[in-house]
Amino acid sequence: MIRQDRLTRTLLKPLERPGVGWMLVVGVLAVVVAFGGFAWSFMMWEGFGLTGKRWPVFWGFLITNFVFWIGISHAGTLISAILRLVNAGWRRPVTRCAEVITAFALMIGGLFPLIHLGKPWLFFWLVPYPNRRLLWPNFRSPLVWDFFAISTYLTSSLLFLFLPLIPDFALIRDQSTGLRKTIYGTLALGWRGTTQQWHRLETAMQIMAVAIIPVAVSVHTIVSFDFSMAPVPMWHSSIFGPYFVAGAIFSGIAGLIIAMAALRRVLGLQEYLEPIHFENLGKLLLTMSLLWGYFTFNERLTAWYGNDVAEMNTFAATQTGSYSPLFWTMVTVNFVIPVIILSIRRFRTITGCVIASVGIVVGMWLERFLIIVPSLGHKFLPYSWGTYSPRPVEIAITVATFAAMALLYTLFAKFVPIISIWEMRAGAHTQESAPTRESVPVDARLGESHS
Amino acid sequence: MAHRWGMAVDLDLCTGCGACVTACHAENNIPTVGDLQASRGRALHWMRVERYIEGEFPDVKTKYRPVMCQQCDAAPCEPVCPTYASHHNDEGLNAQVYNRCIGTRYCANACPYNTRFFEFFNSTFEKPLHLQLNPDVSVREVGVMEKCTFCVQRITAGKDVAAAAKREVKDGDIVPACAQTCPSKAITFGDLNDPESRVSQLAESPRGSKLLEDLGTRPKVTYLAGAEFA
Amino acid sequence: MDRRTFIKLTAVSTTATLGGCSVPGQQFIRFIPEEELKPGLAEWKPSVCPLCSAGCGLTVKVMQADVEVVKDGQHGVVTRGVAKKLEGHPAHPVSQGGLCARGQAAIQVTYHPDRLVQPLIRRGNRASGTLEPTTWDQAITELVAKLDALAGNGHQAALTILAGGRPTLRRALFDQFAAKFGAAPTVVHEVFSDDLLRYANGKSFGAAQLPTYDLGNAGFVLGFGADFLGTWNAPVAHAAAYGRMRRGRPGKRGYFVQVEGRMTQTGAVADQWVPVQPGTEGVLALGIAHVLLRDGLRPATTGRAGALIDGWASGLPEYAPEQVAAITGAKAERIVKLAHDFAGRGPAVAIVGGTPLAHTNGLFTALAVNALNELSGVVGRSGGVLFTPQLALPVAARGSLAQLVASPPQLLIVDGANPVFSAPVAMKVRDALDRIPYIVSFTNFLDETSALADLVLPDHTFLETIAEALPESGSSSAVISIAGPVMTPLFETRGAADVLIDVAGKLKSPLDLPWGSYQEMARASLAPLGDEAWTTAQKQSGWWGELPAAATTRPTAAEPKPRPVRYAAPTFSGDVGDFPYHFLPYASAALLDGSLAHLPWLQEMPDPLTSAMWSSWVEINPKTAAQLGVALGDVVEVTSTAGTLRVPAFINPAMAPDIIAMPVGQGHHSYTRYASGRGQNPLEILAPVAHPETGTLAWAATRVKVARVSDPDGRLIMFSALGELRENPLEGETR
Amino acid sequence: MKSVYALFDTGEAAQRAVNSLRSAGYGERDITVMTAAPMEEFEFSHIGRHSYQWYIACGGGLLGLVLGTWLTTYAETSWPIVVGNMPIVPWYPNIIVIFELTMLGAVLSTVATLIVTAGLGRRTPALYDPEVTSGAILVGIGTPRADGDVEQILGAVPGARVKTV
Repeated sequence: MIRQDRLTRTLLKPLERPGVGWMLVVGVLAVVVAFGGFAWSFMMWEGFGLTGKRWPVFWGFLITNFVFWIGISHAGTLISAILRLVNAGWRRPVTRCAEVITAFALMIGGLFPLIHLGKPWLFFWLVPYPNRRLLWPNFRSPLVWDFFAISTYLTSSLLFLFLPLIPDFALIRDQSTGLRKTIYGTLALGWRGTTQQWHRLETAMQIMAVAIIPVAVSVHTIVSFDFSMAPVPMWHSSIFGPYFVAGAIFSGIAGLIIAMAALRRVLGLQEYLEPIHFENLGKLLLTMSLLWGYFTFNERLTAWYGNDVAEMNTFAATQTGSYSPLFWTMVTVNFVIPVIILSIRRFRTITGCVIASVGIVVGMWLERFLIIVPSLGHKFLPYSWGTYSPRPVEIAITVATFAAMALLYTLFAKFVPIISIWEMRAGAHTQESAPTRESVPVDARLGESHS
Repeated sequence: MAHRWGMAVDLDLCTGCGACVTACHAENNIPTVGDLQASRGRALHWMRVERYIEGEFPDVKTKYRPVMCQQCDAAPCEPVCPTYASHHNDEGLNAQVYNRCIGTRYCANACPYNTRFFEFFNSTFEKPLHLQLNPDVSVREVGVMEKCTFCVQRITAGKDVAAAAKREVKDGDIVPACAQTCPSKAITFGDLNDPESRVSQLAESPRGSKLLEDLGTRPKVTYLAGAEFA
Repeated sequence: MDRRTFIKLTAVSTTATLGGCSVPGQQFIRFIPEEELKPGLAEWKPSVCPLCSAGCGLTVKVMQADVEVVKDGQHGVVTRGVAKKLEGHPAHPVSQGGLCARGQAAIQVTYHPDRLVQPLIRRGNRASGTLEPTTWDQAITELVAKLDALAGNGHQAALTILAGGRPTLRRALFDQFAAKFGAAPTVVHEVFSDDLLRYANGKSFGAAQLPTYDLGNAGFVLGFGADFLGTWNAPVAHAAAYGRMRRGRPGKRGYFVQVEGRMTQTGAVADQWVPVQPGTEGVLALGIAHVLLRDGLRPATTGRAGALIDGWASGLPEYAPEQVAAITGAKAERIVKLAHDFAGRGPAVAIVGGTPLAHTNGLFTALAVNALNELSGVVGRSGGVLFTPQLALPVAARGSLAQLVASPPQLLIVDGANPVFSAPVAMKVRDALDRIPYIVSFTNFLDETSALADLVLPDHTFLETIAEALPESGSSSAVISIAGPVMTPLFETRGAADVLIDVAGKLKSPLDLPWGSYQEMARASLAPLGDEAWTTAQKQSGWWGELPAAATTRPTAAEPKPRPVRYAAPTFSGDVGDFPYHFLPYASAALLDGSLAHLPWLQEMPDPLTSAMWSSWVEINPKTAAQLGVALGDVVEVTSTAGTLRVPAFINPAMAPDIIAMPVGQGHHSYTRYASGRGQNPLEILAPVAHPETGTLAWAATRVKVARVSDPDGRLIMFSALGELRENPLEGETR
Repeated sequence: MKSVYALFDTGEAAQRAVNSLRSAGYGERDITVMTAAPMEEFEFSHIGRHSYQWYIACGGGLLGLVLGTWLTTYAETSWPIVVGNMPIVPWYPNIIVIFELTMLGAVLSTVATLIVTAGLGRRTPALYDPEVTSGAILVGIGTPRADGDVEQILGAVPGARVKTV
């Protein structure tokens, strides 16, 4: 007979037959996504001119979204990898919801280099294979680097998400019958939970964690290269790599906090996603906010002090010019508000963190926009300056991506336990760690931090 | 010896009349986009005459500067292209292969001179305007970048003529549309590898300078300064 | 159809049908080409640019193309040679291998999608009736009938021909027709007419025509408001000469000073730009003359030009630098400096044209500058003022638009003029035309005037018939630009000249015009130049060289007792109190007087100074704009005594604060899809002030007031989107 | 020959079972222990801990590095096109591609190793009990010796539920 402890019961509950509310949410989201898809097709049909792109601002909303979503993707895998390596005990309930964000954000973000093409139907020309005349893509082009970085990151992130799922799939397999059993059975790959398997899995996860951190860092660095490789005022700067990575993690954590808060509320996971988790993530967010402020200051100061003619024009456009409202909003929501909220313990509540996070998500989107557009609009020859404002298709597609994120997340949470059951158990064991006859060498354990 | 095409623009001769702009449209099948698209910044002027007005009334000074693709030797637009649509040909031109272009528009962003333009829609030529189209130049489809080619079709034709006549291309054989129409003859075109060509000599002129020289793009267009060097 | 065509047709159609069977829906007639064709190879044929009076010689690139045609009522495709590109003819003395933006776009006249392709006849009256397609036979019968009717009851004088400004043989032909028919004097209308300058030159130099400036050999050029490199007189010829003046002579770079209130495209390239009060340019010229005489920089002259200036003999006592400074607003020492440069850097030539002559005291200004040139000793000399010898043609009387409006004729034949658009609305041309019972228009497009016509006769374009012009200036030697057709006509159009000859023959009492066709007429006109003239002309887009004395116009003799002129301040419509600003309409660099607004290339060509495309705008000095609270693109209301316009504003530092400038060209109501309903026409608020001497329009004699109406409405479209004027906008600002 | 196993509710009991099996002469290889989660604090969880995963991962990385180096140089030299005055084989840009492929190599090889060495993706062997995933600890012998007293040994441990398959 199968005994179901409380943990399993609560964590498997969301997998039960969906309710009307769930259906409704999925339905609405699906419609929004579909509309975005329609907008894109329409754009392909009519011509790229439906966007607000113009001479000389040839990149706008779409590339902003690209950078933004790739940034968001740095929440999951990177965070959970770091937490696994440092063995932060509080990571256990967090890691999976984080890794899921990565997977989906990457899928969405990776779509934009395709969407923004003048001839999207030829996107595969970016893929490194020789064409009929044996001509390969140009490996000197940052866009090709993007291809390698993103595909590597996506592959490893998906695996990184999947491996720890195997034991949970096994659990579901053993607790269900019929079609469901076969499906989860297949996914479980015949997992039995022998000590060997546990060791292999743990080690594999360790290696993945080690490998994925540099990959994640490289991904957003390379995204930043898309800009810093070009001789464009305020783009051509060596700070962009770290600046983008920091920004990515920053927005990622914010996204994660929002997701967790939602899960907690909707799936009733109050007792697993505890305030302590938000507290800790909040601290992390505060650090990143300060780091972001530090980078931004560096970037602005060097431009301002260097006083290069072209750079100063862009600088002025954002500092005092037509883009200044956006700029100062960004500074407020990315730095001022988060630092106030998160540095005061009393405010570092779940609500506080969520408020800060929402602001940050908006602010980081703005940051990407402000990096791309004003620079392109203020290149070296003032006669050729220009401005940019989005047109309906771009807005529709942008909205659709957020809907897509929510949709994918909702669906995932419906079919997969969003908190890793076995890892929670492992955590539980270590808490009540009972005395054993054989003395256990310290190194023999995955040295849990008993805090 | 391989050619290395270059241009010299004498700012002391440019009267800002814009003949080069229209001539470029006529020669290169550049569509007119109409008022709506023009207002959205989609006007395609491979050649433009920049105008700058300094000072305040009554002491104002105006200058004109024709700007076209500078055919840089170290062109920022080339390496960023993932498909080699934008690359360097063996005569030093920044070639743009329209049917390799998938429209990332990265080259246009990388170009410091903003001399690259994008086909936002399939260009239309209301009948019978299509009868004017130059059969030696392809009409670009939607979604590709395009730019000044130094009238590469005229270069090819010029070389063919020379070859047919069993002789080398002489200086002045090949003239781009802008240079040919320029009423004050402000634009000179030629082979920079031929030390005797007028363009080579003008490139050496003390009045000469390159646009945004310090970016290290090594343009092949020389601008000859105006009055202050009188 | 004749037998050969028939055989061709059947042969081709059968093959085509056979081919068609295999590919359904591909059935069409492919006619056999009538011409020798070299596939893919370009052929260059001479022609003449029709767009302005300059008469530039062209060489046209002709290549083969598939043209959709209707032959003997049968639709099909024929491969034939069509014009692909226009270039300036390298040998032609006016174009000298160059061509302006407008000339480049001329080819679009032929391929314009809204070209009239067959005669139109009005059914019903003008108010309610419509223009409907008809056949040439009907059209000509109709026209003949109308003319016969006039002749029948002896009202020949009730016929008037209204023509545009280009001097051509075709004009001469129309004149002959008018003369033979006994019509009223032909009315020649141009909004930016140079008749005042012609008149002045007649008085000063005995040559009532536009001068040719030998800039190429000049050392010092002093421009008075003339946009001679942009839109005035013969810009291409001037630009070529300007090039030689600047860089054509190793070691010597000519110096160029421009005097004007608003910086023209030409003024922008001057070494010195000297703004003066509008209408005081002549005073400055005499101020310089004063210094030249006072300091003995030039020997005093006693020529006929000087004799026309009051106080010339006595060294122009009233024009001492201080007085001149007081009137013009230019600094006294600057005037002295200018005079010394003028003498020192010679040969020095002064150019006057455009705005300065559009003030009520225009004649004084023109005569003053002429006198200065005489004093400079460059009249008829290298580096100075030349007069292109003119081919003598039968002299024809000229009427004025004012007269036409005052007493409208019974029958009006319009040829290349569009006064409904290009005359001040206040002149009430439209009402006058409404009172004319019958109007015939020879045209390629349905412009505002043709839209009122009862019979519209679509003309060949310059590429489809003999292209010719009689350049009035731009060359030191005599020039007759002429070339044969470049391509076979695309549509069912007919050359106006030939139609007129045809009509003349069909009249009840036929007019004995001496030639059977336009071509014969052209040949005949060149006959006095020798037997070779015609063939030579055919090869090289015109004839040029030494005119036989017999075929040359005679200079007019000086008046025995000339009445010297003295400066009188210009008068304006609207007083300074209510209308604080000078209103300055000017010829648009792309669209000239609006006659080119229908060419898409020119509509989309960025304006040299504003970078505007497809738009009209008013230019306002930044200070004035600040006072009015007007920013770039804001809609402002410009009001004159004659009316009100709402136009977007462009802030232009290169003009006096008391000037409001606006380009003519837009604001067409009916002029093809590209021009109709676009922008505003400054002529709508222009007061109909005329020069007392010539009756021509003084278009700079209107004052206006300006008020801000609203934020930008998006109608000002600029290529340089942010309208950035400075090369380094942050220059001089603290970080 | 049937496999024999017993289910236990506590780690201590399982540990005791494992110990008695050992004393009965069963070695690491014969004893199979299954848990719902790693129970590192018990000695029995150390069974089969040793592996070469780290080395294999490094090997995979090395493979990726070689592949990346070859791919970039080959592709660039196979059709040499000049762009932006760069050399045909520009090292700085190539290093980026090489790096990504190196990491990809490491990751993929790791996963491959896991699947192989953890015996995943194969048909589930007989020796298993669905209760494991819901918390029970399984201690068993895949192939008991002929003189099989495994039932008794396991049964001796209090709280043992002995089963044979």
